[in-house]
Amino acid sequence: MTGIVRRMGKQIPIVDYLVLGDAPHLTAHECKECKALYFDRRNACAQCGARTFGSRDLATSGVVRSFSIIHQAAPGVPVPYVSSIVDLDGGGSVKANLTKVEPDPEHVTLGMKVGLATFVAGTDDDGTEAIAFAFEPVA
Amino acid sequence: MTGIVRRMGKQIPIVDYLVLGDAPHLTAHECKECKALYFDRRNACAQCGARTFGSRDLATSGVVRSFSIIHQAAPGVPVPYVSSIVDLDGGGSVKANLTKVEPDPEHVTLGMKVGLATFVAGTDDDGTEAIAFAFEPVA
Amino acid sequence: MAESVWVLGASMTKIARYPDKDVIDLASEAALNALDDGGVAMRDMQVMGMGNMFQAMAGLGQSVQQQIGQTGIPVYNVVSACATGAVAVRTVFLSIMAGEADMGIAIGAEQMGKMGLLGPGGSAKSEKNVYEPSGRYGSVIGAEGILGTTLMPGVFAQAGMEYAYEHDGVGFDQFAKVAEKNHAHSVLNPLAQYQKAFSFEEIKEARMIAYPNTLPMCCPSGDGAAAVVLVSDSKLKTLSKEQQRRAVKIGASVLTSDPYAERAQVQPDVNTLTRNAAKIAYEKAGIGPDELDLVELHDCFATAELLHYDNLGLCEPGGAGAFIDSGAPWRDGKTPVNVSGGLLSKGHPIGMTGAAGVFEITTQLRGEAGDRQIEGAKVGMAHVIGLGSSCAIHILEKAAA
Amino acid sequence: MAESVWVLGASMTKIARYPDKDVIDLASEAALNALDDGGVAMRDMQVMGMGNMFQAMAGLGQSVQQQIGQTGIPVYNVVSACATGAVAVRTVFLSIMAGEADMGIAIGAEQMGKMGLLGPGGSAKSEKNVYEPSGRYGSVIGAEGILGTTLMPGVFAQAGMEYAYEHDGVGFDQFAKVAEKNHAHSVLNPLAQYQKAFSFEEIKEARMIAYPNTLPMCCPSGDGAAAVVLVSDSKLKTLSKEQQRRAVKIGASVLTSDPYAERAQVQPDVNTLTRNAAKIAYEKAGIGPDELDLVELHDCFATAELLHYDNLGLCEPGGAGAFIDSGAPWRDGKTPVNVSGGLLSKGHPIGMTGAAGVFEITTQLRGEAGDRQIEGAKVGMAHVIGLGSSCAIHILEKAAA
Ligand SMILES: [Zn+2]
Ligand SMILES: [Zn+2]
Repeated sequence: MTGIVRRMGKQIPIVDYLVLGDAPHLTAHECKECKALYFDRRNACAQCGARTFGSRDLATSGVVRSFSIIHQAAPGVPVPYVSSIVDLDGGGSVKANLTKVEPDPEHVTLGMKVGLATFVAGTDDDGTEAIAFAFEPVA
Repeated sequence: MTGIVRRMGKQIPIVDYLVLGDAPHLTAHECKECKALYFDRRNACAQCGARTFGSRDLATSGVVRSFSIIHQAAPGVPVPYVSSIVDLDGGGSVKANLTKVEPDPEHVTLGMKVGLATFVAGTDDDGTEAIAFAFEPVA
Repeated sequence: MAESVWVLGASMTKIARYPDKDVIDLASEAALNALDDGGVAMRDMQVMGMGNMFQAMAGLGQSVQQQIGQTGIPVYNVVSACATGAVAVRTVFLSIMAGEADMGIAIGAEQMGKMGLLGPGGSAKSEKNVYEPSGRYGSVIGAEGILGTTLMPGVFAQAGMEYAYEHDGVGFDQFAKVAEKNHAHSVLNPLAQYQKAFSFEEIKEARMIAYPNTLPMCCPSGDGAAAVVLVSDSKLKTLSKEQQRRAVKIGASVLTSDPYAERAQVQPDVNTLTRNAAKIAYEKAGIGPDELDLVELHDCFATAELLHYDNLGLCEPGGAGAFIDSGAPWRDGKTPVNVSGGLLSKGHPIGMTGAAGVFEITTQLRGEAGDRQIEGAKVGMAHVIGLGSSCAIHILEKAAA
Repeated sequence: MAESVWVLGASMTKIARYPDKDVIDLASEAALNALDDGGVAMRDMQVMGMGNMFQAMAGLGQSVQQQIGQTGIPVYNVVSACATGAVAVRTVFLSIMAGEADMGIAIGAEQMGKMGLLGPGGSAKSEKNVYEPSGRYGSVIGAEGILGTTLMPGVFAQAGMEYAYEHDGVGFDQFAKVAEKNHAHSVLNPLAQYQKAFSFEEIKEARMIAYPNTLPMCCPSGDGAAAVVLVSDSKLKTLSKEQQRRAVKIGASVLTSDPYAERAQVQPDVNTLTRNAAKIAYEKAGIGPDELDLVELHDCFATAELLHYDNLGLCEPGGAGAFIDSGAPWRDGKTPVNVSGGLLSKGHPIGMTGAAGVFEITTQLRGEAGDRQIEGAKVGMAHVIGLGSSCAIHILEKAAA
């Protein structure tokens, strides 16, 4: 279950559950028994104890289940920014920033529809870009 | 029970249970109830639970109860050196280096008689010397 | 196993910054005072539980014994984030229930030093020279602030907003009212780190930390220790009338961790394990939430307290907003909550907190809480949560007269 | 309280360096294998004890549950230096004895990474710009190497030399013979970190670390995990005949800390707390040292093992030198000691060790120890010490046929 490096030319996903390419999306380990979804490297299933997993591609759209607007952050992180929990259409929940929205409680609302977007989060000394993901409002 | 800084001109003891001056010696906190001796700042007595202490000056002579010749040490510590436990005449045990003796098991022996000596262990940016203690063989 | 366990002695230091004391000083002070309070000594103890987080590796229980009395008894050094102090209480409780001890001492202590709100985990992302995936998520750079937040202020803000998503009548105002109440309560508690009231408007207009929590809606960093001496039923009967009169019965002592929940993979679920612990605790104590005269619950952030009104059954299901709006958890309300000032104002030295809650309820049931006394309190609950997660609940009962 | 507790399942990973695994992987592997070995699953567990030292602050028990099964059960994250794994076993034992659980799992795990013999405490003295006394001794500079040593190799060397001071017939040769034996034993143990024998001369002539301990007389650094599943007597009776046949009874489970001793202020006393624990353990199990078919004891350094022959009553008082000279603790001797290879060669991942000793004795009493099996073993002892200090002793007994 060790992560496979999906390095696309000079880009690499920030975490191995982000799949880059023409249609960037998230992928999860899915328990063969109970269908529980996990983003991390697994030893067994926390729900049912089974020890074999498949993989499942998740939808790129969903709704904001919860959020916080962060005004005091770890050093080097620009504020304010919006951290959110997004329930993906068809299953799976993920934590990510909300972007392309004013970071105030008048513009960020519970239940708003959002879609996945990717962005460059950093560049290493070889010029490889770390690609991260966020969610942004959709109509 | 906070340590009192016994700074002698440009010298300071490495620990506050070393008393400098004309006759350098060690001093211990002595439990008022059971006479147990301690070198550290105390909250209560580990033997009897009493919470008041006096102080007691310890002898500068004693015998080597145990030792080890250290050949692999923390970075910056010259090796080999001899670490030892000395039982002081009249009461009290202390850990210290043995100096003025060849650091090998032919020359360091269990039960050998030793006496306290002081030496400069470092100098700070103000020129203050940290004075440490060790034991060395006596006739 | 049929025995009851009682709190015989209890103490806590004032919560404050103690730059000149180490964690062993704080723990020793609390322990000695709890022993004095119970009229016993270290030589009477047969087990020690020691809770501390930031120096957990050091195993401090033995160091404390070296300072206050070394009698050779077993020591359990435990850690479970913010529930640590309560887990220490549990190890002593278990030892008595198992018949290995008839008296023991549990200590929770923390010397947080200069750590701020974000804790020691709040380091910046450190970028590597050449990206290589590592760890359980194959991360190439630190994701804090890039893929949302995992730091406490944001996590508990999101936990609160999730409740707001699911239930009407819950929002910024309700969360702010929680902080207004706890700061007001703390004015009466000389052991609290802060004893300053804030108006509802001051709280809402204070510096935003992680919406919806402003600065006075977040617990401060502080140092302190609390200790409790526990005794078995049969041993208590051999002690003085005065010791028996002041002893407080442990009606329930419960520890849970979080069961599987789908979303807990990305956002800790602080609800289910509290609901499970409360259910077991009410069953063991044979009471319901209506019989609680006061509750100390884990208000690390104002948002957290609101959730636990519902999780502990203090309000109608989904009714936490209406509960705070009604004034019910104020000290003169239906179910006083955090009359100590709570973590928001009393303070939250991590390893101490779980033991401090037991101290507060004990003191109240004894009628010894001074200005903050809830008159006639007979039954109380102390609740804590440590992320990771653990939930501990103790229900305490005043001795029959 | 009258119940017995049994070991139902046990496992350990091979001790090695695992650069690609984290401590949760190691703990999960040991836990899953112990569950499989016992024919049970996480859903059958009602309590977890988790022992780990170097990531103690993280409270790993819940992290392990998140990897192998989250059922909401209480978790005790414990730390007590080198005795940590055994303290984890104790928390599960207590929970069963207290009637809170009838089955539980204890795990000891450590991922030591690149730490060497001196451990993370072995940092150089850091000199300040301007000397100011600080800490409990009012130190102005780090005293390691200036006022003797507080690092493990020297501490245990001095403990051994103190025994030599007090008793005739003990010296460098006797300490070297301990290491010769344990390295020879390890050749038969595929789970040992090293499986290489050294001659007496090779050991004496090896690189000196801290006289009298040369390199092969010091335990290596390594990673690994061990786990045991414990079950109550009454629950065991409901399980299969095969599970009952393989179950091993815990005749005694004892934990002590060090009582006051004058010299322990400057040199840890590893003897008194072991003597106290052994006395209680023999009483509880109703046996004497002559009835032990094998012993796993805490040989972190060759000098330490020799002391414990005497502390555990395996030899005549003062006779530890003669005991090793006679060959008694070899696997074909009177009382086989550390037939696993001991910490000296099997390895010593700190948090794992206390659980690994219980695994080894369990495996031997089941007759499943392969090449290293002590034929007909019916009673065994697992002993560990963590400086600070804690001593844990488990006496295990083969089920009656
Ligand atoms: Zn599953
Ligand atoms: Zn005393």
